[in-house]
Amino acid sequence: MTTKPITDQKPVMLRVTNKKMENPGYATLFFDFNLIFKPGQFIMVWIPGLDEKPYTISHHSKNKFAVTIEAKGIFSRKALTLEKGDLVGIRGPFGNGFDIRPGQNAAVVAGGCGMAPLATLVEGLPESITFIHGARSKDFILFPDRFTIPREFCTDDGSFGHKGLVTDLLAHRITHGKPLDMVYTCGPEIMMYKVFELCETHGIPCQVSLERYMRCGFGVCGACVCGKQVVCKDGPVFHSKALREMKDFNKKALLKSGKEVDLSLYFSWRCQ
Amino acid sequence: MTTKPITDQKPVMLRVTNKKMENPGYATLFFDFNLIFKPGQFIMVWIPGLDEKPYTISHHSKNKFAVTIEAKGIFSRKALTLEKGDLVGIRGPFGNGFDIRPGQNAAVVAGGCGMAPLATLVEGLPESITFIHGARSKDFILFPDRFTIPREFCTDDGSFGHKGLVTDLLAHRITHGKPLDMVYTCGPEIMMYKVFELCETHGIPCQVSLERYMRCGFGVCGACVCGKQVVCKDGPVFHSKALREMKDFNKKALLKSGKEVDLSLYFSWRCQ
Amino acid sequence: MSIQFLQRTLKNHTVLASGILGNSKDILERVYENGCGLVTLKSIGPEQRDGHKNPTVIDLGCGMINAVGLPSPGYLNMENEWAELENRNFPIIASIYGGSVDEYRRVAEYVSAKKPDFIEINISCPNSEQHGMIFGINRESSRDVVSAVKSVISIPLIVKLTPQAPDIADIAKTCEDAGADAICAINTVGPGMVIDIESGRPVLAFKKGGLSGPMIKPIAVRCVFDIYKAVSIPIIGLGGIMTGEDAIEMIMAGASLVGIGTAVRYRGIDVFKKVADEMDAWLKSHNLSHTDIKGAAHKD
Amino acid sequence: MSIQFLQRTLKNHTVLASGILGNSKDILERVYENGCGLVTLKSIGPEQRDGHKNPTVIDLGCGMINAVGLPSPGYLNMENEWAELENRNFPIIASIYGGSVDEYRRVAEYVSAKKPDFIEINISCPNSEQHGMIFGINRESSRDVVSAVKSVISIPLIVKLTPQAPDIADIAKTCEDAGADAICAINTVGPGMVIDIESGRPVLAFKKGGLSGPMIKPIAVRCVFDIYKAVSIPIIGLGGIMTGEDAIEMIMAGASLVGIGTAVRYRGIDVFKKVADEMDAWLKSHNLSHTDIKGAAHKD
Ligand SMILES: Cc1cc2nc3c(=O)[nH]c(=O)nc-3n(C[C@H](O)[C@H](O)[C@H](O)COP(=O)(O)OP(=O)(O)OC[C@H]3O[C@@H](n4cnc5c(N)ncnc54)[C@H](O)[C@@H]3O)c2cc1C
Ligand SMILES: Cc1cc2nc3c(=O)[nH]c(=O)nc-3n(C[C@H](O)[C@H](O)[C@H](O)COP(=O)(O)OP(=O)(O)OC[C@H]3O[C@@H](n4cnc5c(N)ncnc54)[C@H](O)[C@@H]3O)c2cc1C
Ligand SMILES: Cc1cc2nc3c(=O)[nH]c(=O)nc-3n(C[C@H](O)[C@H](O)[C@H](O)COP(=O)(O)O)c2cc1C
Ligand SMILES: Cc1cc2nc3c(=O)[nH]c(=O)nc-3n(C[C@H](O)[C@H](O)[C@H](O)COP(=O)(O)O)c2cc1C
Ligand code: FES
Ligand code: FES
Repeated sequence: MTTKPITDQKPVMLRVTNKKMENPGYATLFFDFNLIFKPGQFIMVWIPGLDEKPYTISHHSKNKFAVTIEAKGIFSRKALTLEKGDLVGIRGPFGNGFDIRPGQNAAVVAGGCGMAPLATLVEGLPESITFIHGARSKDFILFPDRFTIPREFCTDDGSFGHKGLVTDLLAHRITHGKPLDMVYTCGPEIMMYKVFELCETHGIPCQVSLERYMRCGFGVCGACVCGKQVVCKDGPVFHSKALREMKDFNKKALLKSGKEVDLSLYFSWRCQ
Repeated sequence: MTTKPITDQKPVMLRVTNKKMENPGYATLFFDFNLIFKPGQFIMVWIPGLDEKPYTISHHSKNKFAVTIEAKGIFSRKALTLEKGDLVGIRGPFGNGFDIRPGQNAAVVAGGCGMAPLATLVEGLPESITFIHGARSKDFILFPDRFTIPREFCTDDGSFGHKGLVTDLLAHRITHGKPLDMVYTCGPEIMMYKVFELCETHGIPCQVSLERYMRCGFGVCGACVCGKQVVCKDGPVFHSKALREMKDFNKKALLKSGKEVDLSLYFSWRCQ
Repeated sequence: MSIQFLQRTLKNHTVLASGILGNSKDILERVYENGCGLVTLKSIGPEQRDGHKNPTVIDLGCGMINAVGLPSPGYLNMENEWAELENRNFPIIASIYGGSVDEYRRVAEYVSAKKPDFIEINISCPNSEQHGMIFGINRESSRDVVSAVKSVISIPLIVKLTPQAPDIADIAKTCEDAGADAICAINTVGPGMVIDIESGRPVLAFKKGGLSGPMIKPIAVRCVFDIYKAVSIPIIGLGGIMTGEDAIEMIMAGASLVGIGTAVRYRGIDVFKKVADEMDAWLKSHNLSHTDIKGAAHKD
Repeated sequence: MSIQFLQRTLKNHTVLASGILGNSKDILERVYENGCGLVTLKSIGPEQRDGHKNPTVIDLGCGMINAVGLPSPGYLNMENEWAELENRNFPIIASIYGGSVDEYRRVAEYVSAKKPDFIEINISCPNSEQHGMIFGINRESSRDVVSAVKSVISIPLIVKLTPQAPDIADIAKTCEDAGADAICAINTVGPGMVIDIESGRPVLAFKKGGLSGPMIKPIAVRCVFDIYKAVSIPIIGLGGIMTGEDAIEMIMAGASLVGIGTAVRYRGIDVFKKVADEMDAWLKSHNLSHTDIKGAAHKD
């Protein structure tokens, strides 16, 4: 069953080969499969009989990959109950992934579960980068012991590292040390927007990974459009240039019905 | 238009680039196209609005190929009126083609228009082969000046070469000179059967190119079956081994309706 | 391992689709020797008929389009073949068609007396002006044909349906109620048309033709799924089956046997053995039996 | 070079099919900038509707299967979009659907007042239990919807048909007689079903879905061919068009414009420009004009 290539066509069924509870709200599901992928790309994960949702790859090696899922709504909560041996369908990978530049002075800014797509990116970047990671509290710091590259932490409640926002740390770094030549970020959209603003102010190119409701994953159905961009296909990673023209960034999103709403409404709707 | 590859899928349209009347009843139509093919294979030739029939390739070079057609019924008579610039659709090539052995002591036995598939075969065989060609009369000797390999001729009326049958010449050759190691033949089925019988008697392996009514050309519709063989796909060239078991060889054929009839009836029906 | 189908024993679940190679005993025997469990003859009609001019069958890459036009020697012109088939060592389905209820009845009665193992009525062929399809898209005419045929034959009756019926499950149920012993689904899809733009002409001489092969598999699977919910007689599922996995999919939709036609083109005449072996291998590796998977896609 | 369609000037013959990307002004504008002559909005329904759960759209290699399930903000919840679209510099078709004749009328009246260039009624969508397709397979219901909508709108009316109609040409003629200004053919084919054999479940959450893309082109071409013989109003032909040659084939069958949907997946968002350029190049190399080839496959 695991010998078929995984493609962007119909899902290929894989069994969960391992599961790690990262904390009470996050779990990582491992699969034994040689997936060809680039950091920042995503796959569609199908739980037969339930639904299918996009997830980024959080671990990747020659014969293994993993997704790390935060329990939020019906689907992700169900995903956290999957056990070794359970079947899920995978199609992909989709999207463009990060545009990895060889620069020594990049910064990676992760917020909460936004660590997931950045993890495999960080593993390919040089030691000299700046690595900032924020979460609501200590327990929600994802992959605390995973990287050799040192991380600066911050939490909303101060339970670990700096008490405050990732943007505090990023702003500090910008004004101290060598000029940054690229900032990669993933996390809540409001956070990414703040990072983008900061980068714009200081003329630093930046790449953010957006999230919208998705159906096809390959640029046909239009569910995920954000301004003139098709997030699943042109993104999910966007450069500063596209972000500048993207009038819906941190402002609007389409509900499942196609109705355009404020981003806050979008996230509250997704509860259901 | 001529840049698309010709395949066994839907016809690719080519313009006749040249036409040569071989005699009042035979014409050769040339096409400028690099067709990948093996002697003995055939193509389906479609005259839009009329019909589509199988023809063998009678000339082949890197950028040119030709079919040689004998005026018989509605289709082939129409084909003889085609002119330079006219469009026909080609799909193929189909079938297996001759199994060319390096042997120095082969014989090639052509009857009438059965010369067509043998011509490109002969061009690939060594000078030392025996080459026998019969026709009803001198005018119907196809490609009289084409080959460097010498030919022994015979005609039904004695107007050229030996008066009599190709099998007379073959029988003579078998009993004079080095033992033949392969006989390739194409012509009327009764002639090929006689050649086969002669070969069997003398233990010489033989390859004959059969003809049956065809539709698909690729072994699906069953129009062309002959015993257990599917002529378009397993043939049209058959070895002695298959011929021995082929109880319909020189006996039965299926009409267009699928009705099985004696071979003589089959050929008279095809008049219509 | 052999299986049961309408009281007959078959060596496996594969069936040769009608109109594919099935023109003579010799070739049917070869198909059987190449692993096919049950072979179907090319549909037999009320009179001798040449079918359409060529092109009649064109490959489109993900399937074929054909308008062969129901060529047939005519049921009265096949004595040789029936004589040969009498001494067969393999089971056959005789497929028949007609232009009226009466023709169906006449052909069926005659053919049934020749003792094929099953008779299949093709009420679904889209490739001829006068014959076939019209019966299969309409509840009343389907019922009339099935009852008429059923009343004159002594062997099990299979009815072959068209996906062009607005509600194929309803037609299947109607046929079951009228006495059908099994359903065969589906015949070709469409019809479709392919135009050659250089000449500006439809490629098929008949202009329109039915689609078959991989591209119709989703439609075939859906039809079998719908029919399975509606009837309790067995279904021969066909349309686009190429591999053992395709066959498993069809069985999960509800098929008891799987028909194979166009795949002969893509995988050769031994496709039957290949598909049967692949099915066995899949079932074995999943530790499942045919009974376990039949209709499995209907669970929630 | 520009062309005329129902008294409007379009820059070329390509049309964005409904349900493809057409979710907001911004993206429609991008499609237009990528060479599309006329863009269609995703079908708008009577109320807010989420559509089905995922998977809703699956690629099958030679096309796609989808059961998005007619998601729609609902016609009353699109004020922002209408406001934005008011200042557009490109022509649009507003596609609508309903669950009853009255709903079609209500939605059409409201939408027509927003002044899209054309209104298209989708009487052919197979992906929802209550909506759509039933109207398009039946002569009476097609007529009722078309007359009702026609009586309340002031812009040209396009009717989008389903190939599942037993006689699509007859439905088209009925629509023409009821006042349709153009026909759009075809919507997706089937429905079909794809079962995942490992889990034994249909892959689409809605189980069944419509087929689109290259594998349906022969059916689309045949439908347009049949409709062209039956009506004198223009036809937007779509279904599987990938290249300029496909577009030429559709026009030879009788289409005035060609719709493109699934090909966005295979050739990118600039497929419109590619197809338009390829058509021009083909016509030029053959020394032919659009008028020369329209309906050319109907000559004998
Ligand atoms: C390209 C892409 C990659 C993704 N990668 C991952 C990943 O690696 N790991 C992961 O856990 N999720 C990822 N997601 C999100 C994931 O697809 C689901 O949306 C998420 O798991 C919630 O799904 P659900 O059905 O359980 O909850 P829903 O019913 O969709 O939402 C449940 C609750 O979560 C809130 N919520 C949902 N999404 C967010 C958000 N982004 N920010 C803040 N609140 C939110 C909602 O407001 C609601 O309170 C990705 C999404 C995209 C588009
Ligand atoms: C694999 C294959 C390769 C072929 N290659 C060639 C080729 O290179 N050149 C060529 O001219 N034809 C070739 N043919 C035959 C060709 O396909 C047509 O059958 C032939 O041109 C007659 O077609 P028609 O429609 O004009 O005549 P029909 O209407 O089919 O027949 C007209 C008349 O010719 C007679 N006739 C037809 N075929 C034969 C025959 N083989 N022997 C004796 N009498 C016959 C019929 O009895 C009838 O009198 C080939 C056939 C096959 C199956
Ligand atoms: C060339 C050809 C001829 C066919 N002739 C018949 C026929 O005579 N009777 C019939 O019931 N079905 C006929 N069919 C339909 C097939 O039996 C089968 O239902 C259809 O092709 C779908 O199966 P497939 O996709 O495996 O080919 C024909 C199909 C093809 C391709
Ligand atoms: C994902 C998807 C969504 C669709 N949604 C709609 C829709 O809302 N309304 C409609 O009329 N057609 C809809 N269609 C049908 C297309 O408009 C088009 O008729 C069909 O896909 C055939 O064209 P194609 O092969 O070029 O895609 C949809 C098709 C797809 C693939
Ligand atoms: S998810 Fe369909 S276009 Fe992005
Ligand atoms: S021509 Fe169809 S099987 Fe030979």
